Amino acid sequence: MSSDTKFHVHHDAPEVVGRRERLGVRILIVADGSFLFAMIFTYFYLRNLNVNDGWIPKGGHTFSAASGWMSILPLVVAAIVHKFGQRNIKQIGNFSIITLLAYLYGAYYQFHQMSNMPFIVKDTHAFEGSYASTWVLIAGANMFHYILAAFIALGLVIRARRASVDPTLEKWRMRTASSWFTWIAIAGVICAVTTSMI
Amino acid sequence: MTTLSQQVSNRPIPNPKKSLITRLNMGTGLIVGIAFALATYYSMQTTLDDATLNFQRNNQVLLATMFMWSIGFLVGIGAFIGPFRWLIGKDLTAEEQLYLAGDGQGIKRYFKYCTDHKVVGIQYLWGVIAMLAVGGSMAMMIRTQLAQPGAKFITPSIYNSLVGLHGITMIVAMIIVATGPFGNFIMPIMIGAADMAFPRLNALSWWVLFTAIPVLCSAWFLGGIPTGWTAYAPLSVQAGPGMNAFIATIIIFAVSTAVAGANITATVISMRAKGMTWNRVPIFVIGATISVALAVPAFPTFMVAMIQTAMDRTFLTGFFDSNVGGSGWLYAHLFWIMGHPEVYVILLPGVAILMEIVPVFVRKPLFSYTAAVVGFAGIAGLSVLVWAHHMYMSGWLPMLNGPFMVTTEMISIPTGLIFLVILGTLWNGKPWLKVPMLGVYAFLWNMLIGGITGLYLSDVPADNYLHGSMYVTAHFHYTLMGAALTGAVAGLSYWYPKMTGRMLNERAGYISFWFVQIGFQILYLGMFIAGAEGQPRRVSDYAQMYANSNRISTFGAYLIGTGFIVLLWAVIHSWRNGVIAPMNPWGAKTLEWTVPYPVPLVNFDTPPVVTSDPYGYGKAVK
Amino acid sequence: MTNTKRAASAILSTLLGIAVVGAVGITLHTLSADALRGKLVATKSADTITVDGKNYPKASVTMGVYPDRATAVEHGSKPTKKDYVQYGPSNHVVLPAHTYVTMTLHVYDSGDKLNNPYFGKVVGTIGGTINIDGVDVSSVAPDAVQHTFTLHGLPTSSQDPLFVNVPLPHVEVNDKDEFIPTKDPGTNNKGHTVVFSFLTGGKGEYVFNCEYPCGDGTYANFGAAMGAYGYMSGKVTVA
Amino acid sequence: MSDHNDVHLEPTPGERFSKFLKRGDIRETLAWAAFYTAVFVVLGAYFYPKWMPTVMSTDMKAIERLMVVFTFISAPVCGFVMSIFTQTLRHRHKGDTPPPDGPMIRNNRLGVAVFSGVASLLTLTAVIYGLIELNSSAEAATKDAPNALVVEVTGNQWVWSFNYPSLGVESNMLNLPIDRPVIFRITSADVNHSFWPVQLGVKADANHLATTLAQTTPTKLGTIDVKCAELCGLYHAYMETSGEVMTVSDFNNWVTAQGGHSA
Repeated sequence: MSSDTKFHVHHDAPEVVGRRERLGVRILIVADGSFLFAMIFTYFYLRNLNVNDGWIPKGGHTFSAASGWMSILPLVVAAIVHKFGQRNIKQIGNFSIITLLAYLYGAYYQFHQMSNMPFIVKDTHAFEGSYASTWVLIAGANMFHYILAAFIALGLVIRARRASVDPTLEKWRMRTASSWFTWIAIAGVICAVTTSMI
Repeated sequence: MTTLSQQVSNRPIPNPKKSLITRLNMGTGLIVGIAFALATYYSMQTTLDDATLNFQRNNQVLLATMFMWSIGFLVGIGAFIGPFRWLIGKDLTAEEQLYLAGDGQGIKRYFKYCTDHKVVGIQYLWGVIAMLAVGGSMAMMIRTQLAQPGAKFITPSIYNSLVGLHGITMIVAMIIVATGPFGNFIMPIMIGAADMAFPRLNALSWWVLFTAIPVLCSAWFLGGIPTGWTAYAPLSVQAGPGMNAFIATIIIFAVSTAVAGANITATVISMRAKGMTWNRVPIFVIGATISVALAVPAFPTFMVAMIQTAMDRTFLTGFFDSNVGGSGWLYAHLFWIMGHPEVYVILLPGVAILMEIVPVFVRKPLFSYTAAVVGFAGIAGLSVLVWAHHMYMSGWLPMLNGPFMVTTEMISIPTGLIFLVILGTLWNGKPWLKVPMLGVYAFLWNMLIGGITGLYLSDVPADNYLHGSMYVTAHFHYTLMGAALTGAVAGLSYWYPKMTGRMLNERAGYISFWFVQIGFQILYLGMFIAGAEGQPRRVSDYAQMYANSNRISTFGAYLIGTGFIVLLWAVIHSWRNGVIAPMNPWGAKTLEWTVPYPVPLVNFDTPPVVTSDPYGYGKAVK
Repeated sequence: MTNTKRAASAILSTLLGIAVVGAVGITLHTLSADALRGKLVATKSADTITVDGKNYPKASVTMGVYPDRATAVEHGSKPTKKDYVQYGPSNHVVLPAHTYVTMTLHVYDSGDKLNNPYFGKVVGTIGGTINIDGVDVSSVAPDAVQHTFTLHGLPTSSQDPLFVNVPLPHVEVNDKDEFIPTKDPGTNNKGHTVVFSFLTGGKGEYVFNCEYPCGDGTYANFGAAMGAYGYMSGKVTVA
Repeated sequence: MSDHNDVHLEPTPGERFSKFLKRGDIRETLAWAAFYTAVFVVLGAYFYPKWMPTVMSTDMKAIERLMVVFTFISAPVCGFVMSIFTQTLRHRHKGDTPPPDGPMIRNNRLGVAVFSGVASLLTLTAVIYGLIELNSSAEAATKDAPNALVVEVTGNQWVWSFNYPSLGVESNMLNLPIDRPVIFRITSADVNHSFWPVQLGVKADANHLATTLAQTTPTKLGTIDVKCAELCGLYHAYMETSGEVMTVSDFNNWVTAQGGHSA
């Protein structure tokens, strides 16, 4: 995705280029997975350590588990829609619009959540405890996923409307995008499961 | 079905000379980057809420400025043209891609967003040389301060900053010292590929890294960092504004590493020449690939730790603040989950270069290719299970010290295989002691010392004494500098003819080698003694009783410094005036020696077909 | 290029490289000297005093804590203080060896709570006390301290141990609003004057720093002025 | 190595081994290996006892012994590496043309197996030895705990302070009575420090709002250097103090002089 080798100087076949791009994206997913691991590790480590009773201090606020699931629902919906859309390459433009809208809604929802965080201390603007800290980190990563996915979905929407785009390679692009969309949906579910255990 | 070239010729060809791509270079990058940075700085200074803490506000402004500089530079140099053109469905044309590859642009392409892997390799080479020079000068300052007790040379503030910035500059430089120049320039040719898998990502990895350099330098003007390169929290949370530069550098560098790692791994997996099965891949390629493949999952944890530090400093979260439920141990975990794999990310390519060199200079096949691969894979696999040996003394769950001690000491088994491969290749051979080959012997000795001292450190009771002492410093310099950097320097002298078309000045090479290696032994012998005597590391001053060992060390350091200046002279001088190199000066059998200098844009006129492994040296044994 | 020419160029380049690194070193050294702002040498007097049956010559030195407005930025956990606090007039104090040193500190700052109450105790002075505005005390309440003068050094065979901890009582905030500190600590008419004495041993190098968390940073307040050399820290040479 | 086509004259493994030992190159390697092993053994026995500070506690004794034993364990590996190192250097090729081709040895399964086996055994020895030491120190700690002297150690940026809760004494010096087990309860008032009384062979990090335990028994009278082994900011280097292992009566006198009550 990030590298366009369609008319690359060494003229590889679209099939080869497509596979290679998907491989590249999957390796980057490993990196993103490690990022996710570090966040989840942080969550459970601080939760179990509960230094100075600071995970959720006395009188502290939390988000409900349901709100965590709500914020990642669009990720799952979009990934499923994209999977279906991929089967019918001619209709991909329409499917991608749904995907794009789902991501945009998700980003909006996440932003809305983040701007209404209950656990910021009024006077100091500090976070109440380590639950609050970790929550905002995970939400931020989720937000990053939404924005990046919206960019890709927007590209797919625009490109589907352009006749000039090579359909063979585009089919591979859909599969490559699918790898990423599926991964961020999985990552979202992992985050939601994690933040359910308050 | 029409071929790709027909498709290209069937469409109207836009003139690339008129497009935006041709106008962008490092200069526009600097202009846009600085403009972004200034705009961010002043707009945030004026708009930010006055009620927030000053400490918090300063950090917000500085971090945003640094990131916007990086993004601005990348916009200015044209890094986002490709993704943007993809977004709007107007993919780059073949002409534009050819232009991006720097076709026929001479010296200018080195200052552009150039996708040619050979250009990126040279850019990395000079980047690394610059970083090593800066980091080395800092080491000279550190040793000058420690030449005598009493802290007579510089203040503790400056000293602590020097220690930290020397550390991080060197770590960054060492991570890319082999995979940057050689992984980009040599490796694609070695596997018979025309370019990297993702040429634009390749350029991106270099230029992203480039934007981190001024950010790191800015730490000096923001009061330095007091934390050392490990940046342990909560010390890093209370540190002054210079810390922001450190945080931004790591985050930017982690992006670069992920991109470069994905690119190199994908290249080796998907772009090998016809016939190059996995058991015919040159060992350097294996080592470098395992190294970057290890870096891909390792670095994000450091990035997360740094993002958390930044959040603690800017948004007053409490990841590391124990008053609100955070813990410094969390930082240590995240850091060392990256940190210990990272030392092998540094070591493996250096070792792999030496393994590539030995067969050529003793004219024997590489001994037990399988053992080499198993050794690399074993080290990489175990390295992710040993991080807590840095935390034996932290008080974190002491009952886990035993298991981590076992995994750590097990690493000596695959490391032994690495030794065996090199020794087996040397065995009964008549080594040709050219400059690259000298590195192999230096490696054997240095890694031996580094490895055995590592055994003491991995042992919990012994680490009770040695942890955090100068002994540790000496140990990891033996492995990182004595082994990995020695490998990289050997690689430079080995591939210099292919990268520059000229031979590296041999006499200067010998002089530099002996200065560096002798100085190295003196420096770290002194440091081992100081550590055994009980001198903690990272101290700006020490008691009188350590004066002698430290004086010895400083003397050794000056020898090393001189040796590297000689090497730098040799590199620059030979680049311009060296003897013109033949196509294959060492008589090696890997593919990179079959292409002429200058290497053509697509490397091979006809794609090579590989029929055997590249180590078919020697006479058959009866 | 001939061999001679090549050798000459190599040697010249090497010397140039060494010169560049040397120049960096000299620059850093110069910067370090600036941070010390000269030396403050204790005034020796002709008197002697007997402590524990031994005769010691006397010397005195006067220092203070004052805000450095030249490098003024807001600092602290609440951005109300537009200054960096620092010890002055210099933070390199030179004391004579084997001497009864009387130190006078003029202090003006407000304060709060110590991270470790131990530093509210007086340690290492003659009689274990300090004199605050004419009253002898042996400790200051740990939540009413503005700064501390904590003198310590490396234990080493070649120099005698020297450890002095003096807590400095805070000034009520109301007083402080009217109080305008100046660079010359002798002219302070508000705030507190703290006097104490201690014995120096043989020659040696020591450092002093403040143990009251008066710096920047959200964590333990030991950043900024506390973490940078030359504000709440300095060195003491016993010569 | 493993290919032997001559069916009729196939030697027994014993014969092959003795023939192997008679080869000139093997003999040279073995000789050098023996020489270097001896050198490393001597160095190990000499280096650590010479440079490491006075042994003043049970733990420090174990540490010094461990360093020496580990050197002995790794000496054969060093001997082997340095042997081939030296041997090939003696037969180096001179001149500006590449050397003649060497024997085409691509692998030697037996050699790899023997090497890996020996290396693993040596590592195993080191691991087991280390675990035993770790365990015995832990056992001693449990046994000694009831009558131990508790010292609360607090790390501050950049001064150590010590509290003897049972004696009512606070000090900036670490003074201890001889032959009595001591438990250090280590914590920090701010950032991470690492408490390191050098001659006692004890090291443990000081973390804010957490207590780390360390235990040892001082066995020798003398001065202790207490250092910080974790970079903690500006005056990390000066975060040192000293202390003394004293006779019981000296210790009690010191406690009384500090205003405490002797135990």
